[in-house]
Amino acid sequence: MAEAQIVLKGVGKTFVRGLQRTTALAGVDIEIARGAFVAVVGPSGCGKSTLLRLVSGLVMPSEGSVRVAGEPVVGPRADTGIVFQKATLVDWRDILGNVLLQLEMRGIDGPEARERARTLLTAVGLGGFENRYPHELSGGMQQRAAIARGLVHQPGMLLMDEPFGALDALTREQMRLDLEALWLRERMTVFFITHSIDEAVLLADRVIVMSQRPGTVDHVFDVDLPRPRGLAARNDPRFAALTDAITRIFLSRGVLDEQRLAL
Amino acid sequence: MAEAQIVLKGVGKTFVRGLQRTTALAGVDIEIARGAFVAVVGPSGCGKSTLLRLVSGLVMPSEGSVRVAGEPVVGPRADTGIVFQKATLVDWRDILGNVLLQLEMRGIDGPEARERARTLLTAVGLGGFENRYPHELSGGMQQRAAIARGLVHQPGMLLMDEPFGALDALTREQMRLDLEALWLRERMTVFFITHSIDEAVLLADRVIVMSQRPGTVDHVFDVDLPRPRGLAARNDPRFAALTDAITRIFLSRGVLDEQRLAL
Amino acid sequence: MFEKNGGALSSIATAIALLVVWEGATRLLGIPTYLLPAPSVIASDFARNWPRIADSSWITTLNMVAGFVLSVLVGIPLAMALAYSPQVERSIYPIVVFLQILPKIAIAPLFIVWFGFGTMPKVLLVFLLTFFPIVVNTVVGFKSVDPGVMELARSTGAGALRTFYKIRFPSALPSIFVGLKIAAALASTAAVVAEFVASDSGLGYLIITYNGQLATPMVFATIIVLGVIGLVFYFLIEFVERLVVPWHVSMRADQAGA
Amino acid sequence: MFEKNGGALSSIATAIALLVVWEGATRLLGIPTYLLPAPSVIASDFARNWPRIADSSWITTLNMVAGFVLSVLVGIPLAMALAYSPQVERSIYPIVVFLQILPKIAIAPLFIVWFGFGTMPKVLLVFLLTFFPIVVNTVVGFKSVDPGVMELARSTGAGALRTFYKIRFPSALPSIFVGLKIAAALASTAAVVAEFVASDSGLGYLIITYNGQLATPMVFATIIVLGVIGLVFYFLIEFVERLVVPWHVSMRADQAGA
Amino acid sequence: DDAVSLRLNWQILGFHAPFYYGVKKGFYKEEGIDLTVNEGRGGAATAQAIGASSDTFGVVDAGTVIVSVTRGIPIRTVMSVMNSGIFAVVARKDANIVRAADLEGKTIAVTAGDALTQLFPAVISANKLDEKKIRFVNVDAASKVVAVLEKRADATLGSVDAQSFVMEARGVAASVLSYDDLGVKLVGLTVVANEKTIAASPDLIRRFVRATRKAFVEAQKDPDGAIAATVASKPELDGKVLRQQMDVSLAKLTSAATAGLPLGIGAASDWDNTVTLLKTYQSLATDKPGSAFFTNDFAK
Ligand SMILES: Nc1ncnc2c1ncn2[C@@H]1O[C@H](COP(=O)(O)OP(=O)(O)OP(=O)(O)O)[C@@H](O)[C@H]1O
Ligand SMILES: Nc1ncnc2c1ncn2[C@@H]1O[C@H](COP(=O)(O)OP(=O)(O)OP(=O)(O)O)[C@@H](O)[C@H]1O
Ligand SMILES: [Mg+2]
Ligand SMILES: [Mg+2]
Repeated sequence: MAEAQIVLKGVGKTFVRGLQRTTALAGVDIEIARGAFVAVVGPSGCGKSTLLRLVSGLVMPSEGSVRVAGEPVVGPRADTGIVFQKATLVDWRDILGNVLLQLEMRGIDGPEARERARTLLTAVGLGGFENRYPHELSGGMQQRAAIARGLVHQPGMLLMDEPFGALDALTREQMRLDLEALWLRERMTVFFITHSIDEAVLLADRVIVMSQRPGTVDHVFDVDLPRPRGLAARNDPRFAALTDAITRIFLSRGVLDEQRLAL
Repeated sequence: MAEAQIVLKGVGKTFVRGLQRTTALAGVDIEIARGAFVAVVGPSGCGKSTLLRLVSGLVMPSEGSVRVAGEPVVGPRADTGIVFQKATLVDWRDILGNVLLQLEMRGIDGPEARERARTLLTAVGLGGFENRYPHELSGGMQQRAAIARGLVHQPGMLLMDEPFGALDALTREQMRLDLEALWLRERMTVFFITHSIDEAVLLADRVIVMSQRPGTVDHVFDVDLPRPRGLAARNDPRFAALTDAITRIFLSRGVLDEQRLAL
Repeated sequence: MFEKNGGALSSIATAIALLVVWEGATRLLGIPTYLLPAPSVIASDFARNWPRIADSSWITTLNMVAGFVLSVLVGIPLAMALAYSPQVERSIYPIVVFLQILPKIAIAPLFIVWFGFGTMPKVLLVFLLTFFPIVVNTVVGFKSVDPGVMELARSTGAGALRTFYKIRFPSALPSIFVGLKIAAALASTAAVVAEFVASDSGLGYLIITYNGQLATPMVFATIIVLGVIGLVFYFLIEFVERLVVPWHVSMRADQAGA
Repeated sequence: MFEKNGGALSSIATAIALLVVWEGATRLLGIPTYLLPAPSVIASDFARNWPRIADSSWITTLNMVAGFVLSVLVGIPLAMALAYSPQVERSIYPIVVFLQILPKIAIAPLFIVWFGFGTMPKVLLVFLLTFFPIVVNTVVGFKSVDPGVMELARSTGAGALRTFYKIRFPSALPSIFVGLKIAAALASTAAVVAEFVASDSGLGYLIITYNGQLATPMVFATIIVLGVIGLVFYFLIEFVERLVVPWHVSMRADQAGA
Repeated sequence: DDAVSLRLNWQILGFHAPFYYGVKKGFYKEEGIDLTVNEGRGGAATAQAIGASSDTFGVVDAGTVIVSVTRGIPIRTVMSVMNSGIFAVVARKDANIVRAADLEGKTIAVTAGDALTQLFPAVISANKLDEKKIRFVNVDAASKVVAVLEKRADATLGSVDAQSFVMEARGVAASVLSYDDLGVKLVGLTVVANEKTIAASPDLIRRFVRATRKAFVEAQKDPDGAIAATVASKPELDGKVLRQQMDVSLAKLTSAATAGLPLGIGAASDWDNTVTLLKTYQSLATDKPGSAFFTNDFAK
């Protein structure tokens, strides 16, 4: 059998500044098959974004090895699309320009590229805003522009870090549907970080639940809901069972305290 | 009867750059009583953040009037605490310094202030991270630092713009409980923007549902769930009814399309 | 850096006010012309001699612009090398600083000996006197790219060159323009200094000549013409800045004021 | 701006390499001493005259530091005024630019007439030659505060003063230091130029004297000493920068390189 | 004692040694004057400084005095010290310039616009030279000697007491032809005072002139002492060069018209001649006679 698309073996990551050391990840083993849709959930600060950076080749592990498509990761791969946790649009380009930047950085240009960028912007609900500058957009609009930017070059591997975090319920649901449809069509490998357990279960083939910092893989759930899941999947008892199971893991970590006057 | 704490009458806001005009809000009428907890939900880009800026006095309306505590708003008020949609921590101070900044800007200093800042940071789960710089924190950690900063001066009016957007389910739930407890104790006026309909209903006395841009007040729901709502409220049939009603408004605006291949 | 409308007017008003005070002071206090000539005296002397000044201005402007362009052409690539490679920075940077610190006016006579009398030593001097602000500001610009944007750039797998002109360069532009403006403001002085030492033409030469003749009003007139040329050049750079980086925070009107 | 370890070593290596080439070239090509003295000649002449140079260095350093401090004390408040008030900017800024553009060396003789030959005109000249980079960089620094941070500041209802020293000033520090470094690199030249015109002491005076005697090796020795003083001053400012703004992106090691 | 300052015309040259000698020997003290000697940056700057009363006395060449006065600077020569000009053509010995006619076909390094260059046409016309046969290259003041040393020029315009010594110190033999020898006669360095001082403190000036005269006379008797006094104040000076400069310049104190007169007395004819030259070649606009620019009242 061919090696999986993404393979992490005993991966650890420690940040060092002076005497201060922060271990973000320790002993992480993950295998993601080519074309799989994997979601990652875990408490804030447990190392999810760090994990994404490791897979993308933006940072190197302190321990263990990261392999993508059979090769050790030594740097970013051009066939990857990343949607970062922060939108990080560049302020000297309008929204269209920001999306095109992804293509231009790969040497892709021309009317076709422009067309695709425009279509994507319309798809994320930013039609008519192509010529606005980032500071003229709302938080959610910036995030949607960043999503368009992450998809415009039709990457074979998609890494998304809470891409729908700043979106309202309706937009979020539509984006979820659109992403599933896209994935069903293109079958790229997707590594999807989210805070919404629902979203993880609705989208992914497999949900990785991470533990507190230093982050490790706590549980892995395979989601065997039929595709396309669409809106109906929410009513499937397996959906409820899975979200419940994952929620329970979360709850088992810390007991929610209704009475404390912490703030 | 005394005037409400926050009164918006016929408020509109249009952004102008050159020939390009964006009307973010139009004809918004809102009254919020002193000590009330009001949540705002609405589609991305409908003008929620703009509304918050108007109430805070950071921007002036293009039309209509904004009054707070009986006075026309001409600028920011010192007794307001704001948690912005973006964390906007300053990069030249560590996390503790960032929280203290809120106090120092008001001329408050000394060991007591320090103590309070530390306590709050611990409360939001950042104990031990006081001396990290913003770029050393995860997205959710930055957001929590910003929440601590928004509360540290014990404001009489609290404006929060998706404060829990970058938090995982568990942390989010705990923060929600903590915020409710804080509010029940202090009874400050809270203006709370969120994308989570659940969260809005669980926290607020009243939920304002906004329409698409240009944003107006579409519906207002009074939430008569008993306090403290804690974890139990989710099981209350009134909770289900309200979230359903609000969700239906959202859905009525745009039909979710499961089949489109937009992306 | 200042508002489009009213800007020119307002500064002209200030300038006129200063002139009136100056004229009044020299008259009332009876300051002798050889110490500080009144604006009216300067103006009338200037009117008599302007063709000479006009010719010289042209020469000085050419030297100034040529040296400035050379500064840009050398300074920005040098800044690139410094910003990109810590090794280059470690070994070259102190030398660049040292070069900047050397009093060029003291070595200018050697320039003439080395390079002869033509345009070359003058342009070189303008270059040496103006390139440093460009380098320093540009280096900082290249190094201050938002780390998030840098991650985005790296994630595309783009090469150094593309990353440079699509990301680092536009991102550094506001900073580069600060350097360009400082250099532009230095350029006219630099050209004149070069002409002090190595020329028989240009405004610098005129200043020396008039100085030797104790023709103080003409010294002032020449200096003022030089100042005007410098101002035009400076605000031209600023104008280009407005065209090129309208998106930068410092350009947004609402940023002024507390 | 460069790494702690290896930095000094690496630049010393470069410097030594340059010296060897220089020595070799002058010997092989038989360049006469009065045109370009070999480093060895400069060194031996310097060894004979160093007490004199040491005394003069002290004087020049004082003028330089005094002028620089004056620049900082005037430049930063001026930049504040320019950044805060569009009116002030509109009316004053072009005049500041004009002042910068005026060739100070041309009006320096008038300074002597106005202020005498004492310390005053020298410090003033250093000030005039160095304050502009500080002003321009500081203005941009003050204007480039992250709009989000500015909103936060305004939301606290803090006064302009507090907003200034808690927000605008720290936020502008990286930019201010760029200005300070450019000014620091200009300061030694400025001090020497001032001494050319208005002094009978200091390194500038020595350079003129040795020049008149065509004592080229001593001219070089003096210039090199001046360069070293300037370098020390420059890297002192850079050292302070490291202490004061360690948090800035441009200071993070991982920012270098593509 | 009266605190008095003297601003020299340039940095210290041999000609200035007697002033330092006078201070060292207490000649000024004897006259009740507490003298500080300050170096200068060119005659024009010194004239302005005296005009602005920044210094009491100044050493300024006659040409600059005349120009300054016509520009309205209120100064006057109170001591016509050097009555022969020191302007000169300084050449490499191997260029063989011994007579005016030898200048034809040669290259001369000049600094455009200075008095030397402006007055050179007087040399041409006095000797009926063909201007077209002389090539000029423009150099700044500091590089003139280098240009000659480097053989980019055969000669340069300078003064009798300066460039030749520098050249000889670099091992290049030099020859000097003064403007005087070339038939262009100018009054040289003088001591000036502000008109106000002249009107208000004639006694001070008289005492200063007396002390200065004594200093020059004694310095000529004790040149080594004079040089020693000067070098003591500025250790980087080269005593040997200074001595050569002093010897040459002290030989220029008198002109034909002032021969035998006490030091410091000027001749109206010499000054008239200087004014005429300036009018002809430096477009000086004045109808004052030479006597308007100096006074012998104090030197008598
Ligand atoms: N550059 C850095 N320097 C030091 N510590 C860092 C750095 N980047 C991340 N960390 C630390 O690593 C840990 C994991 O961070 P990471 O951003 O991966 O968390 P996360 O799971 O994405 O959290 P969130 O859900 O809040 O975004 C945190 O404790 C953070 O403080
Ligand atoms: N400075 C500005 N200049 C121009 N347009 C602006 C500006 N700020 C906001 N807008 C526009 O106003 C509208 C409302 O923006 P706002 O940030 O209030 O939305 P929001 O409801 O907070 O959205 P989100 O949920 O995505 O944060 C948007 O269409 C946006 O493009
Ligand atoms: Mg994260
Ligand atoms: Mg918003």
